[in-house]
Amino acid sequence: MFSYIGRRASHSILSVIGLLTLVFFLTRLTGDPSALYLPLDATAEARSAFARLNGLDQPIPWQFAEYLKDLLHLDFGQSLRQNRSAIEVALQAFPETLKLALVAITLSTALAILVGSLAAARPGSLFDRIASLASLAGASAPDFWVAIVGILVFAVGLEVLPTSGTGTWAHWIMPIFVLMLRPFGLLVQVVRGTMLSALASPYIKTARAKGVRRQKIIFGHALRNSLLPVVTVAGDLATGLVNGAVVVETIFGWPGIGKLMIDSIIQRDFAVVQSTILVTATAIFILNIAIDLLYAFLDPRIRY
Amino acid sequence: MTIISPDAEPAAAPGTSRVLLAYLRRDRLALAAAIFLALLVLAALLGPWLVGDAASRLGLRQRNLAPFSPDHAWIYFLGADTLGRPILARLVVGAQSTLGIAAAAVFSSMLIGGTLGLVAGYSERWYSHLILRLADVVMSFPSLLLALIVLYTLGPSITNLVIVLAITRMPIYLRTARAEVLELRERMFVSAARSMGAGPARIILRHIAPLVLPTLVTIAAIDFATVILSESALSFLGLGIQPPDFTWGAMVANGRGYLSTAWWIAFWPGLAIMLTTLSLNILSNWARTVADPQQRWRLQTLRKAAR
Amino acid sequence: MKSSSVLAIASAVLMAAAASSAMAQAGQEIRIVLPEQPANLEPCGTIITNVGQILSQNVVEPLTVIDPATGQPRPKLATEWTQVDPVTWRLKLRDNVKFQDGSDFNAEAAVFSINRMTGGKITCSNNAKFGDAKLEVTAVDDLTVEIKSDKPQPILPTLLSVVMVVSPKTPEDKAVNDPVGTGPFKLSTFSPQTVVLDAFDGYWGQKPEFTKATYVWRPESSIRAAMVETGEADLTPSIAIQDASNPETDFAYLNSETTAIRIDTAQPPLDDLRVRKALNLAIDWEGLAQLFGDDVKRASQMVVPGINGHDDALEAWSYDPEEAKKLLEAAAADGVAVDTEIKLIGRNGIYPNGAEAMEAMMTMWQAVGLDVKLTMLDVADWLRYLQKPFPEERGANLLQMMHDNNKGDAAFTIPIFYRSSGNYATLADPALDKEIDAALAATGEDRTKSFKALFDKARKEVVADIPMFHMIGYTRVGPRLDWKPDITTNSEIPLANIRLKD
Amino acid sequence: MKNAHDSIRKGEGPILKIEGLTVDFLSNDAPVRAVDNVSFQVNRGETLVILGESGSGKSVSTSTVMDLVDCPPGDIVGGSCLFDGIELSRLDPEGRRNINGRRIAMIFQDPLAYLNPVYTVGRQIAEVFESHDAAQGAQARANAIELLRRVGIPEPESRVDFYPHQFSGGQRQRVMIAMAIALKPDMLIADEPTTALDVSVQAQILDLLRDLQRETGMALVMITHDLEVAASMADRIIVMNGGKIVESGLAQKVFDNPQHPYTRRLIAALPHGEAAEASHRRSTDIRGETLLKVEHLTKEYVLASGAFAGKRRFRAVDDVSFDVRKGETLGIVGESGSGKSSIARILLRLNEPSSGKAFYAGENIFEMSGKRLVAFRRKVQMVFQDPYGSMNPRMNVRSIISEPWAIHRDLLARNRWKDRVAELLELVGLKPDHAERYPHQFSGGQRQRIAIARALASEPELIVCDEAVSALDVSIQAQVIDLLADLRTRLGLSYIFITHDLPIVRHFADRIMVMKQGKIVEEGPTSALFSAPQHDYTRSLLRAVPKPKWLMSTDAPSAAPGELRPERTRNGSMAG
Repeated sequence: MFSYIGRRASHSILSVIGLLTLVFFLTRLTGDPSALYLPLDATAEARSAFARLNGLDQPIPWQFAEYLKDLLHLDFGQSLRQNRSAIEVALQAFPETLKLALVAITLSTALAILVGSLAAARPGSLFDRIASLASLAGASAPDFWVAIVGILVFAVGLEVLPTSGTGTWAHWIMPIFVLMLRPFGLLVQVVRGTMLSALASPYIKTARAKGVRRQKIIFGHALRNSLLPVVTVAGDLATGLVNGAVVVETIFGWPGIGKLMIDSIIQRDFAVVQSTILVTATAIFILNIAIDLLYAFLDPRIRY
Repeated sequence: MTIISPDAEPAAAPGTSRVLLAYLRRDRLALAAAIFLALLVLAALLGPWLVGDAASRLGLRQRNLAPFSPDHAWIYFLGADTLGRPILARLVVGAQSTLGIAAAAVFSSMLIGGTLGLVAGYSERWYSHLILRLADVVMSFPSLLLALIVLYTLGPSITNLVIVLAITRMPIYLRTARAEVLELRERMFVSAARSMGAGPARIILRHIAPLVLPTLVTIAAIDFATVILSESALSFLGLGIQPPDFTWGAMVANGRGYLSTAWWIAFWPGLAIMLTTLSLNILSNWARTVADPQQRWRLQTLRKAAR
Repeated sequence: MKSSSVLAIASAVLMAAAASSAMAQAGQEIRIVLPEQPANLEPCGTIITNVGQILSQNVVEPLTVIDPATGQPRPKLATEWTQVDPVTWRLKLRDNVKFQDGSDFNAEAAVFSINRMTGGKITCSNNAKFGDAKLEVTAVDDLTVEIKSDKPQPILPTLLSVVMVVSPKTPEDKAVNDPVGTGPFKLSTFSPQTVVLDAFDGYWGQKPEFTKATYVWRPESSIRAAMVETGEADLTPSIAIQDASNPETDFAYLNSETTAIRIDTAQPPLDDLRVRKALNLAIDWEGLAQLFGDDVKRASQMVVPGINGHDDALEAWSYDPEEAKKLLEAAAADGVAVDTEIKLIGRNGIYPNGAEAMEAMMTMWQAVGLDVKLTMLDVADWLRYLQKPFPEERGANLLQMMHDNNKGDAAFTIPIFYRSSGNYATLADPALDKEIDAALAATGEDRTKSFKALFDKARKEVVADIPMFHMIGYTRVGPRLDWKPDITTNSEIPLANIRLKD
Repeated sequence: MKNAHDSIRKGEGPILKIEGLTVDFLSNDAPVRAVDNVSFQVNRGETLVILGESGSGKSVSTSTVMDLVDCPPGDIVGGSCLFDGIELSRLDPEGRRNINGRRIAMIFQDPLAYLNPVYTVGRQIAEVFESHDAAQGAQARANAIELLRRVGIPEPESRVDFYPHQFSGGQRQRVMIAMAIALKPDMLIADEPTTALDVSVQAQILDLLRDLQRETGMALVMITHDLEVAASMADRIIVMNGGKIVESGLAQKVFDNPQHPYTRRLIAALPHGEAAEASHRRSTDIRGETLLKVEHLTKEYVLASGAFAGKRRFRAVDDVSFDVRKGETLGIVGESGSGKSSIARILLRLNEPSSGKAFYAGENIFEMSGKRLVAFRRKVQMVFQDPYGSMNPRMNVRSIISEPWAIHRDLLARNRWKDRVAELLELVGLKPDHAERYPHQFSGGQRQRIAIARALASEPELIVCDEAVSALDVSIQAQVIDLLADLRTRLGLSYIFITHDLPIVRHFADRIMVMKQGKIVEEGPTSALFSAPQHDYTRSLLRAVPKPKWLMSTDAPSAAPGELRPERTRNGSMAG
């Protein structure tokens, strides 16, 4: 088990290094940031001074060597935009996204398991049809569209929720709801599908032959065995959320890492781009290892 | 089966397409989805010819024309957009680019991801590990950053958008294909082929790939929906398709500012996206049921014996 | 049971609502929602809209301010100024002014602030207004400062409006996020969600009505408008025209922005005057104006009225597609390749409805027979085309642009666009260069007249651009505030000017 | 307890009476009649064996009793099931649930699949008590431990917390049995309980079932396709074919004097001990030259067993040497884990050996590579246990059979393929027009014929048959072996015939090699090995073959070797 974690971690570190290198060179392809940081009417001297000040006048491989050297001292560079340490900026934004993503994925997984199992228990029933269709419909709409309509209806029209921002629990409702739509829709399908095949499996016959109560057959036997694929998909979706709650963060003014990343990308704030990617990639790799461990916990047959 | 003497007739297979059609008819929702998608493909193919240049005809004096106005031509039935262009015509023309982009992206990511997955699953050489690490990297590479890099270095165009979407979706196919191969390569018929002297290329192409394909196609159907949605999210962030080209996603993104004053601009393309992705999901659910021998009976006309 | 519980909930909701409105009144707090998060709060970057709207005249104050009506400088921290000789100005400073950290404002502090800006040790956006001028600043006495420059600076007092005075304790070689100035508010918090300002008790001028100001940001205009509508915020600048639907709260103001298309005069067939004129004539200006609202002003030149040098008499191009076609035919007859593909380069999010405008113009140009193709670019990519050196192999191109001159003088406009050395200029006409140099050196009436002449020439003879509109901004102001936006709103929102209705 | 009271009424007439039961499975086409007007009864305390081959409807009829048939797609067309005077079809779900597990219990063929993989066996046994409110919590657990001890699981106190995958196949079936007898049911239905098990383990399980039946006096309904198992267990026997009962009666009578032609054919196909000696299909001329010579073959696996324990080594094949002569059939016999299949895979270079040599026509197989290896793979072919699994389901029969020619291009010109496929299909007893069909359209026996045709396509000299007939019904087994023997005579082939089933090789092999835990324990000519086995293990294997019940003395159940039998709790008292 420990050797497995060690192996996975070393793979992950390799991947993170590869990712950072790739991002470093690719972002430099997107042009000179000085034009964005100086007013349009800045002089040529001002531009070259800016480049010199921020080390942008060096050849890119040299800049990369500098970057690596600083990395060894745990120096992730300064944000051009924000006048402070890039990693600090990223680490400040990340928990906000993590909170949102965790709540959204936990809630949608829990709800999807409930709805999906009930749907699978009586396939073809009215509940099954409505649950499948509604969850899929939710997952099929562009999220920013849902978000804006949600604000117009619930905040402006009905005035029951705040439009956006952070603070009270009421501020969480709409962002979480929008974030949940797609994971919930997909997970209901996954739960329903795996539950259907689990309910058709031999050990369910054994349970029925033993006279186990129906509820326990569904939630005790079938569901417990269906969790593995659900965890896989939920893990993938969580990865997506950690990396991509951009739309929700943008619309609701949630100061998360997705928004930070897109702003830094558009503003060519390279050090912050690198740091956000370092943070999210590390989180994603940790998440993946955690999911593997969860597998072993859920299925006693899996041993690493 | 009773004892089968060597000359007993093996069961004859019924016409596959006829059976599928019968299954489709049994699931009314799937049937509706299939009809909708068929119409959509038809519209995408013939639409531009039907509506002519109406999709780009300016009408600055009928900006944000409300839908169902009786005193305008039929093409304004769904209203007009911010430049007074008929939304109906733009939906039809947009169908082509929307579906085209999604299809191209899904197809190329399936092809590339699937191939890499086959190689990574079958071989245990160094390049298999490289492919896996590459997949890790791509998976944690933010698609937005990729979009911007491509947009900047290669310029805004439909092809480049396809590249971005294809790369970001690729790891799914890679991982699925690899997982399937890991299982398939232990199967007896692969051993049998190897024992007959078949080389790796033949085993991968002739024996493994045809069995991996159905799984990949099922994923592709759902992914198609995902790609349409990601494309619209990119448009929302200004990193998607750039005017004068447009997709439904871009139409929703451009119309979002008018949701409180002219809801129809973002509503119709949003509805089109939703119905399309919904139909794809419903159809792929149906396909899963068809493929599962334990569930297939649900789609069959169960004829009871006379009693 | 049931009705009583409903009642309980209802009363709880009502009480909560009452409490929140009571809070807002008692605390005298103002909440402003901006379109963008300020990346930093460096006072040297107040010309950046979202920094200036928070800091300018609230936390930090400049030496002079520009009168929005006349475009002339007025005293702020500098009370009077005299030009000793063409390269020397002498300023008198306001007495009894204290910084928020307790230190005194004096000549030393002013010298420090100017040197910090021009020193080159930090990236200072405001410094760009000075161009390549070299300044030597000395403190004559405690409240007098002398500024010497390497070449004549006839509008130095105007320029001084971008000099934000900061406490001498501010690091000279490091950009900061905790500015300390002399303004009526001091910075309390700066987080990724919000900026909070608290009233500064030691302020030298009139006390503002608010004790606290909170800034948040949302990129979506409709959400910002909704926030003011629901009372979550009191004020939001720059909402989209379609959101400015309530005349009670939504105010239009002519901002200092002028939109235009630059014609690359170096590239055939755009080097032909007739083609350039045809480009101007082919646009249905009235129709296009629909995109920007009823109050938008058709532009004939690159600066807004009120800027020194603006020629009110200059007429804008009219819509005459027939004439445009004729001009193109004539050019074609002379062998000009009018069927060359012309790239129309737009920028994402340059101004509201910017992309729609480009699409519309492309369609209109295509209608008169020009092969115009639209390409929308990301900011950094677009900048490559805007600024020199231009990309090689750029081909015939038209560039969407927006110019913001809120500094009162055409000197901030003419040289960059029309002089061969200008950063955005595609022209290279030595005769024109000479005229421009003369105008820049002139003062008073003469200066105004020369600028007007240059704008006339640009519009009628050179035709290096397609001026579109002087833009209108819309601001939604909550019902409890008594305030109206003006031309300076895009760069600053002085809280001291905002009053509460009673 | 109620159960104790019920079980006293032994031998008082039928506990279960099935009358005119008819079950259909619905599909797009006409419904498939799985059970057709079946009537039988089970008397208290007796053992009834339902004998039939796959698809005969024997499992469906008992599943209907347990309410395990899903409707739809199942459809109970008619009939009644009277259990202890209760009409089962009229009970509500809760009523059925009360009977299942408490009064009727069931065990299944594949305990690994039929045990829930994510729960400990203790929990699954305790669940029976909890579901019927017989015991809860610690008491249920204590009962589970007691039951495990009773069915012969060693160290039940600790094993109670193990998961199903941590037990061996035989132990898993013991766990299933423990679960079934937890509440002392009146009737136990055992659906092919020993089919997947080795002979020696099979004998133990059958003994256990017999003992338990004696203790509790329950009725035992045993479903099997194996005539020997049927004979060793049955008081009465029912033979089913095509959903119908074709014969029924007292066991000895049915076996000694079968009435129905189907039954007769079944019994005739049984490779009876001495009869095999007379009707054998061994080769008649064995030319002297050696085709394959294996020397000191060893295959070692390293088991990584966690972070703290050291690495364990496991020898799947341990210093094995043998040779095969031209035209000869070598039988390799052993139970699961004996290393017999590893040898096959190593010889075909599907796995690499740890050490040792194997010379094929004088050349070391393990040093071959490239062209030499391809040429070798043409000469030696393999027929696998599961013919369906060994064929690509997406390829039709023609592509399957012509694959060797696609690989070995010089073997046959492409324009001759079609004719040759037809020839080969005829050679193995199929029709040439079957070439366009797909594997799933054939029966098991037919598929194995296709696999043999494919093996023959590359004109091999040696065919390795790895459990080639084990998955087939008894009557089919004989047909396939006859085919193999015919081909040997006609084409001069040699075989290595790997199996766990001694009687089958007796019929067919010239020489037999018995393996145990990777080692050869005995080797010799077939008749000598059967008549005078030298090694204890061989003797115990021969003894483990079930004997008819009426030939056994009741008080001395055969003690089978292999797995150690823990001490049995003498009084056999069950908790509860």
